[in-house]
Amino acid sequence: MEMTLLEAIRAGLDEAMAADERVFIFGEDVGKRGGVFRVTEGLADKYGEARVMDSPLAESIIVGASIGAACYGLRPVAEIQFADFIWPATNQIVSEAARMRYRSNGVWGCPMVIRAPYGGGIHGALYHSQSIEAFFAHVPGLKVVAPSTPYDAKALIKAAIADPDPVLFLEHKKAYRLIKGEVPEEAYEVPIGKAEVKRAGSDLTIITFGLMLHYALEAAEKLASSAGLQAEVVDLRTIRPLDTATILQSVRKTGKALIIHEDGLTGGIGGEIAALVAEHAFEYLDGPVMRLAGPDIPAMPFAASLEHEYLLSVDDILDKLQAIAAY
Amino acid sequence: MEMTLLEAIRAGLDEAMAADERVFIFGEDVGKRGGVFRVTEGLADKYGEARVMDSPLAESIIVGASIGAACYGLRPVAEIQFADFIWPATNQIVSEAARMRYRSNGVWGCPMVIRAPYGGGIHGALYHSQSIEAFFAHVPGLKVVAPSTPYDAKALIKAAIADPDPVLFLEHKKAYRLIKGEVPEEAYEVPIGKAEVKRAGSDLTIITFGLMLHYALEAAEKLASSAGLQAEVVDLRTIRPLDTATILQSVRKTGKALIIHEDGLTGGIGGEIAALVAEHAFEYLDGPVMRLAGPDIPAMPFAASLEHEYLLSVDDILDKLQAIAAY
Amino acid sequence: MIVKALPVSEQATVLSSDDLRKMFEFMLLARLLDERQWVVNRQGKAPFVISCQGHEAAQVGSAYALQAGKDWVLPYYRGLGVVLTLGMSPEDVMLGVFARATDPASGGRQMPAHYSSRPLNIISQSSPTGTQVAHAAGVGLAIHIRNSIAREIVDDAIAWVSFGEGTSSQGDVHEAMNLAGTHKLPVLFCCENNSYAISVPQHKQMGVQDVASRAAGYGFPGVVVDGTDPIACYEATKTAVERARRGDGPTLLEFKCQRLTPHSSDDNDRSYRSTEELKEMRLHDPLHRYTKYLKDEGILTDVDEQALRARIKDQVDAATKAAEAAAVPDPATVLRHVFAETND
Amino acid sequence: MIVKALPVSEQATVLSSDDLRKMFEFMLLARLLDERQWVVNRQGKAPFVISCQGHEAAQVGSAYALQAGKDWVLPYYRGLGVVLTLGMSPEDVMLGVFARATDPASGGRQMPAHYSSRPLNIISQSSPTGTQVAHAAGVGLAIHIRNSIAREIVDDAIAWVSFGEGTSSQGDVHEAMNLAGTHKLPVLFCCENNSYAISVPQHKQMGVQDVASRAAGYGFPGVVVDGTDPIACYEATKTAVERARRGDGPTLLEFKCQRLTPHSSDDNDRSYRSTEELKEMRLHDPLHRYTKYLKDEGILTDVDEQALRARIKDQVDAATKAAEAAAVPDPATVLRHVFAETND
Ligand SMILES: Cc1ncc(C[n+]2csc(CCOP(=O)(O)OP(=O)(O)O)c2C)c(N)n1
Ligand SMILES: Cc1ncc(C[n+]2csc(CCOP(=O)(O)OP(=O)(O)O)c2C)c(N)n1
Ligand SMILES: [Mg+2]
Ligand SMILES: [Mg+2]
Repeated sequence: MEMTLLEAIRAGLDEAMAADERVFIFGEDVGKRGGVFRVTEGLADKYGEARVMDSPLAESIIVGASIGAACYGLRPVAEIQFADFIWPATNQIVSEAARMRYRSNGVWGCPMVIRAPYGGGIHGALYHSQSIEAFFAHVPGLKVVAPSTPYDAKALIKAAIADPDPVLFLEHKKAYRLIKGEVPEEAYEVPIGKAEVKRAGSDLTIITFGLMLHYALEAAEKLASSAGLQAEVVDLRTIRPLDTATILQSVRKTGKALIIHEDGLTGGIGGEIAALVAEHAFEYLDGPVMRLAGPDIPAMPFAASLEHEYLLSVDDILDKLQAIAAY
Repeated sequence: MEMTLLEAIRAGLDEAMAADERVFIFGEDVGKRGGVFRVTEGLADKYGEARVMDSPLAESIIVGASIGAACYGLRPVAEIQFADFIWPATNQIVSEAARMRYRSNGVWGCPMVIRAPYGGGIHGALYHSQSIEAFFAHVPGLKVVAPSTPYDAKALIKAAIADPDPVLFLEHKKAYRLIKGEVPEEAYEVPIGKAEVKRAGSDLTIITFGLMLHYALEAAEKLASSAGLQAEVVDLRTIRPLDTATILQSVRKTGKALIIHEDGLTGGIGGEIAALVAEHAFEYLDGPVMRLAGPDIPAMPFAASLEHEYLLSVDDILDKLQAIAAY
Repeated sequence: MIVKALPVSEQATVLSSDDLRKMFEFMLLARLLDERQWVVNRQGKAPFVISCQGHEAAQVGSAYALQAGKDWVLPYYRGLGVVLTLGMSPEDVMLGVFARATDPASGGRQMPAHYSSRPLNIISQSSPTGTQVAHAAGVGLAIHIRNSIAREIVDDAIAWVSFGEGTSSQGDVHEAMNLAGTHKLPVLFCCENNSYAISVPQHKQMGVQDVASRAAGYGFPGVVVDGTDPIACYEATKTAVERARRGDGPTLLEFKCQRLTPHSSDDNDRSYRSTEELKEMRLHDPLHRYTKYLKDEGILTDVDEQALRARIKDQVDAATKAAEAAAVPDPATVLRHVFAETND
Repeated sequence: MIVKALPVSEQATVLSSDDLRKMFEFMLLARLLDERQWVVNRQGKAPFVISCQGHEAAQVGSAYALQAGKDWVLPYYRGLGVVLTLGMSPEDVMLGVFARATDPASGGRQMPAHYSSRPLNIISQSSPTGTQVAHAAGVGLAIHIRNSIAREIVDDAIAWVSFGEGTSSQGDVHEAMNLAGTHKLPVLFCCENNSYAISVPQHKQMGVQDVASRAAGYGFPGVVVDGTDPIACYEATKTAVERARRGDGPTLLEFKCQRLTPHSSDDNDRSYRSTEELKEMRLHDPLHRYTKYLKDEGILTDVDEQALRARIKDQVDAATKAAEAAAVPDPATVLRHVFAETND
């Protein structure tokens, strides 16, 4: 059945709620309104407002109360309306959710999901466009998942809810309705922590996720038809824990790596991946490990001319691929 | 004149306050108590409680009010009692202080300093030991400074206060009284954004900062006497903006790089540095870029046996240096 | 202590007929300029607009009690009426709506309605709700520090900040009010309560009727004001301003308003408000109410109103035209102003 | 509405003499075990201790009104009296002080006084102040959700959380109380007000006398209780517990306490409290006061007291000895429990 990324996430939430009465959704406008992006549309009607509950406008309590509810035994799915608004909840995420298990020596746990729509290209300006994966991928005790396809998204939201530990679940806003794909009717699984080679190739490796995955696939096709070179495209799907094995296996095969993310370059998750490759695939490298990322500015401006300048395009990727191939 | 790191910071604050009435200090226990580490001791007596003001126990307002005061025209020096407690202020730092200039197209600015004692080895356990540089080094619009010596610290705190933009100033708690050094009586400057080669060498490069700099220098001496190899030791001093030129110049010379930080490995600042080296010094590398860092756990436990296990030692560094040299 | 401000009819105001007419002008300008933004949005020329409609009385009435360019003002995104009263021009506003390079608030970098003006002491606003309340407390703190050092009131400016009732749930609002209460800082906390945070009604946001009831817990007065009555809003603000200038500390003003539009151009309020509710809401349009009051009092005639509308419409037309014609930001500038370009 | 609880002498209590004696025992145990921690700290055997001294009446009195193992309890770092009353043993506590592998709270990972017990529903505490208040609201929310789904009270447990008056300045405390007030969650917010946040006196933290005055702004009662009177603390808590179990919502209890020690073993309170103040403080020692009360009422004799002290001293000795002898954590375990080791 064909679905958008957004519909796939909704379907996953729906199935998780149907299967387990402990699961509830808590966030701003998630109830009657069904979320500002409509991800939770219809769920309040189906499961009642107690299980699809509008929160006050306060992100720290959205996460903080979810932690308490998780300790009590429920399975909260907290929604942060835009990833950009997650910062007031940083302390609850970093100091609390991610450490409950470690600090109690394994006695308490914090099974909860925090959903956050991220990414730009929707005229969202500085505060409705950010990528936040790098910050949270640096937090031990937290898993960070960012699916790129409807197939992966539906299974991964269910896996996140079933996970015994806290999971930050990132949903690309521009991909929500843009990306469509087949989703099986029957049950299937995609495990957290596993990357997937979305396109096989032997000449170079692209490592990416989210909307950029789709741009990368397009650029890889163009590269194949224009230069006859085959790029292998690895979709991370999970940002932490990184699937180091899949990344290294691909780079050891191709000898060249390009890491792409929408987020700003400096301190982005690309650095971690480049460092892993540079250390553990050093002897296989036929060229420098390259990164292609957003500019180092506080975020994406509103004016179309500026937003466009910020965002990577398929052509930007293709240019970079050609440069790497030529190395 | 010999001073501890802590005394040097206090001396820098004192001079900045004497020179400019707009400078004031705002934080928990900074007044009568002189700060829980005594960094601001004596300053309330000297400059009055209005300029060395105890804040309520609330980090978001410590930073948030400082932003307002900076816009008004004062020069706030906010103190976060322990770096571990900075998270409630994340939103004010990331969304506000760091973006005031960019979002107003250069019309408003936010000249303020946030001082935060960080790092472990003082039986501080999970919440009084953390390193936080990686998170904030990913924030465009924010500068992150972390001096290792009294000489650098005194000049850099003054540079931070004089800077027209927000600066996060990290002070290593264990280094506070452990590290002593000469500080000139007369005025001198150390610019933000400049690393320094603290030990020259031609066989390999160590890139580090903070307490680890001192451990690295010790390990380098041991390596010299045991193996006759000369490690060059680069003290970053500023974490953002990184002094890429100094880093690359050294690695291009030695052909081998080891990046060391106390903070956990995955997503740490070492990844960014390794990525820069792997991309821009690729052709000079004689071996994989290596990182040595804390384990990927939520922070440093309290029990001495566990804390000790977390922390890198001079011997850990020496072992790694020998392994790299042997590559 | 919650004080309830008197309704307009019972109010003995110091405002002259001239003032009352000026306030009307600002309200009408705010309304017409706001409506125009929806038009350009529907025309596909502006991807996002957000309204002050229903809040004009609170905004114009309250801002009218401030000293533009002296007091420090931090209006949230609905504050079109505030910034117009303080002196921003319709063209300034429309340059933001069209995201033009000369938009004085952000050069087209921010969404519309993220106001900023250095000459008017309007501090640049962001999108995360409530952060500005902390900044206002910080301005108050800075004034307090300066005055403490001088041992006299060398600056009697105040900080005025606005936010919605939904935003009052944020921790930052609490921390800011607490700091202001502790040191009796010269801050006016203005809550524009339209009883919705996007789709979430007040009773799902808080367990009280009045946000103003929080002020007692910080040690300063909370005042509930009919936010559809510009005179009451002016008077309540004036009292609070005087108190703050004297060094007696903050006030929390709660203006009960109506949100006459959906939350923003991205919202559809029919999905969570009933037809009856939406109809009832219309009865509390502050502009209608004030128009009627002025006419009843003989301060405004039908002819005056028509003339004024025509004049303002021309103003809005001209502003729209000029702003639309202005240059878009040069893509190359996207990298500028991350840090100061000179050591200013 | 701020209610002031009656002082002990005017209180008609439901507590039996037996209860009153038991409460005394817990208070004395808390005191002696606390003092012992300072001894081992001064001996260099424990790098950090933090006290409940001066808070025993509030803690024991309040916790005595809870149902251990049923109610959910989130005590802050001063809560030694709370956890002992609920059933943690002195050895459990000393294992934490010595950071031993068998420390039930954290296996020696956290500083002492970061309490946790799964069987007692004591949720693991961290160091950043105020976060636990949000968790308590979350427990209340979870109970509310369960009961809402069932359309009846299937769980009448409550969540009890404590924090200092300094911590009441944190945004999280506001957000938690606001959520609890909105949905009438079964939560008891217990502020142990000792008028200091480390060195910062109350008047530099807030502009009000009573933290309890904040409750009105959330729509539930705030009660000021003499925190040196265990009976008053019990009664006030009992009333609040019953209210919460019935589904009538939260209460904010403010216990006015004394901090009889420096903030922690790292602090020196002479640098910010005068000798007179420190002397005056001693007059409000809750243990002295309650001892005198019990003796005046004929519930306790000098002989009883001496016997009890001897027995508790033995208990504390034994606990100290056993805990000290216990194994330190195996360094290899430092990497464990970042994530669940089985899919539990
Ligand atoms: C921190 C944060 N969380 C969420 C949002 C998304 N958001 C924008 S406005 C709004 C509702 C605000 O309601 P209120 O404060 O009552 O103001 P109103 O729009 O009703 O005037 C929300 C949830 C945001 N901008 N910032
Ligand atoms: C978020 C955070 N900021 C700062 C600290 C450091 N700190 C620990 S206790 C304390 C004072 C707490 O005062 P209060 O809440 O009144 O409790 P009390 O110790 O007086 O019982 C401070 C500032 C902390 N633990 N967490
Ligand atoms: Mg509202
Ligand atoms: Mg206290």
